[in-house]
Amino acid sequence: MLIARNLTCLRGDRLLFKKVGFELSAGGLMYVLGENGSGKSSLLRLLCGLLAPEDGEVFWDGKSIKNDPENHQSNLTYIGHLNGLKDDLTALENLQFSARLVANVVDNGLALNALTATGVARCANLPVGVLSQGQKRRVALARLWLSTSQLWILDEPFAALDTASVVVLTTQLNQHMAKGGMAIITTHQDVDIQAQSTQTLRLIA
Amino acid sequence: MKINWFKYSSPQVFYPLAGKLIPWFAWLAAILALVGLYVSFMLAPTDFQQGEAYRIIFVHVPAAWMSMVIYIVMAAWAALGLALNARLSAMMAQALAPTGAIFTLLALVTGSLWGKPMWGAWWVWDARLTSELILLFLYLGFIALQSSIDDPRRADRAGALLALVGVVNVPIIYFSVKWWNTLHQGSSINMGAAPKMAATMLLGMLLMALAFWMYTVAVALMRVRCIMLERERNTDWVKELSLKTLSSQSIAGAK
Amino acid sequence: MQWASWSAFFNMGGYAFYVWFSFGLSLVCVILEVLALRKRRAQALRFARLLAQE
Amino acid sequence: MIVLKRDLLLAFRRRSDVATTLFFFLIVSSLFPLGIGPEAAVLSSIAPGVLWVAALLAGMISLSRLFAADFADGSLEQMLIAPQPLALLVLAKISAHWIVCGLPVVLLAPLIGLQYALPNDALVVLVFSLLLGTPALSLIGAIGAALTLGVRGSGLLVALLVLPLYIPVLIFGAGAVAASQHGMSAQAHLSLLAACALLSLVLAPLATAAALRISVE
Repeated sequence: MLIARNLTCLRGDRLLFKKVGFELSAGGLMYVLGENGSGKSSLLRLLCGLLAPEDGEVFWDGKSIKNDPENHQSNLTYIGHLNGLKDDLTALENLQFSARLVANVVDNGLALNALTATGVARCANLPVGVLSQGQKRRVALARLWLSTSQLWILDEPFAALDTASVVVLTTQLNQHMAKGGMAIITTHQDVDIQAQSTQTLRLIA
Repeated sequence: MKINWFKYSSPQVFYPLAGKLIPWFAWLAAILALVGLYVSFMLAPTDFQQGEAYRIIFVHVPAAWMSMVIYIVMAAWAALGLALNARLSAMMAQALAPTGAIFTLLALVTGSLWGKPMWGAWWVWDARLTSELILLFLYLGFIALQSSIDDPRRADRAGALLALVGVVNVPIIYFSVKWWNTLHQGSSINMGAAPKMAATMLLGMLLMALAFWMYTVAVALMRVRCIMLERERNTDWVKELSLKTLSSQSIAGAK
Repeated sequence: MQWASWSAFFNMGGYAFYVWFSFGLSLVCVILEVLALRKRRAQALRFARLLAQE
Repeated sequence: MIVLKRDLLLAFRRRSDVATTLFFFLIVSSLFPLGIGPEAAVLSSIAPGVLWVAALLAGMISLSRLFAADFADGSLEQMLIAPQPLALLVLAKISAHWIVCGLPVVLLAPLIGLQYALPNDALVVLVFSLLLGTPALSLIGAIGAALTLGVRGSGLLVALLVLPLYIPVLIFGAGAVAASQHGMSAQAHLSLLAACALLSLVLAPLATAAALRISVE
């Protein structure tokens, strides 16, 4: 259960949003919508604990993520604007590193399966630096196939993806939701994800 | 006794309060300085070893004291700001830094002005001067870091952390410099710690140090007011205030 | 009183330059800092006024 | 551990970056004899200071690489939200940085010491002092690197922040070599250097972790 109360976010001397609150329970999906610069990414970073709110608090399982970050972090998978990939490592190495960072030890087979699912298996042993934007994004998203965390926070996951990959990602999200996972997503596209409950948060610039 | 500290930590409330306090501290500083100067020049006896040149210590030693005190106070405000996420504390830390740097510079220059007639050289790598020089670098680093970060909240917090790291390091640096100094040259004349200092000399130094202290408070309050105006220029209270001062200034201009 | 005459006072036992330069510099620093802060405040207010009048 | 392995692998794939640091150290320490003159007596008397300052500068110019790349490609924020103590991850990164940028300098230093006509036992002390001191430099430098992350002019700024904090290490390190040169025991210096290294080992990762959280916001 993720609860946000009274969140206020300032960037510089600009107020992005104030008094944002919501509750997200198991199997719940939330879309965050708004124009560019309305603070969508900041809200997601705030929910990850990367950004400290000016006011308000975020609770995971009833405990503030400021006081008990570990429990929240071990249930969280965040894919932001940046892919978090090293250009000098291969796709496979990148994926294994990010999985081991959250202490899931992953063997080659599982990681390769994840890359196959997103359609970049052929690039598994290439350094990420030589891949195209779309391919890089798919390598980053492959983390979702290895993730065991309950909460997924995804910033524009569908951007830079072709139609086939959008379908693949939607299916994966459907499965995650069916297993009682939670997801918070920003998107500009119309996508159809099946969830037990769906809510929309609109930020006004 | 219960005081609502948080009431005064809002800039809007603190701004006029600081405005009322500034003249008091400024006058106190001026009076203390006048008395201090009288004691330093008229009452304190001539030093039998150093002649009249020793009178430089009446500005050098207080400046050196203040440079260290201000750094510690600055770090304390910074720590408070970091711990309580209080904007005002961070602003106070930021307001103190330039004054601290000025006192450090003053201590350095007056130290070398004292050194020339005593040691025959403008600069001697003595422990006190060297530490003072390093302290100046620490102040400059703090100011440079804060001014190169655009986001005020990040600037506050990064500056606070740097001040804390600095304050942990200051004793280590001071010790290492002293150690280095004793290894490389024997004991030198130690200014400000003559074996038998007349009571009036000590009194003069204390009075001057107090004057500097009051001056620091007044100037820091002035600066914190400037910082508030700059940071909160989009808020209603600053806008209102700026319009009010406009009318009073135009009246003054018409006279 | 320490001094036989005013000229002895200003002479500072031959160290006049060092002593008066030290004290003079301190005074200059104080005055400059206060003036700079007054200017900064006026500027901040002017800027805020421009924002308010927009 | 995993972070350490990854950073070493990355450094291995970018060997030229490592070479740059080493090259810088070589060039700086070769400039002094050219500027001062080749008299062995003069050179050996300035050697401890010069070698230590060169090592210090070499460590400092490589600091900008410590977090900047991870910050730019987003892997740093993944580390910040990983369910592991950030200070430990930071320590792993600093260790990798030291192995890549500090250790080669330590190994190269005795060769340059020979150019400066340092006697043998002073060379041994030089290596020892660098072995104790350069980790402290990396640890302290990491705080500065984290604070200036993504700030304009961060390269120069980091020098301004970090160099004053390096002074104790420089004094004890160069002092140790000088002491052994003059036939005295370097033990006092080396113990103080070890104390500095230990203190920074305890405090610097915590401070760096806090600084990263501030900077990545």
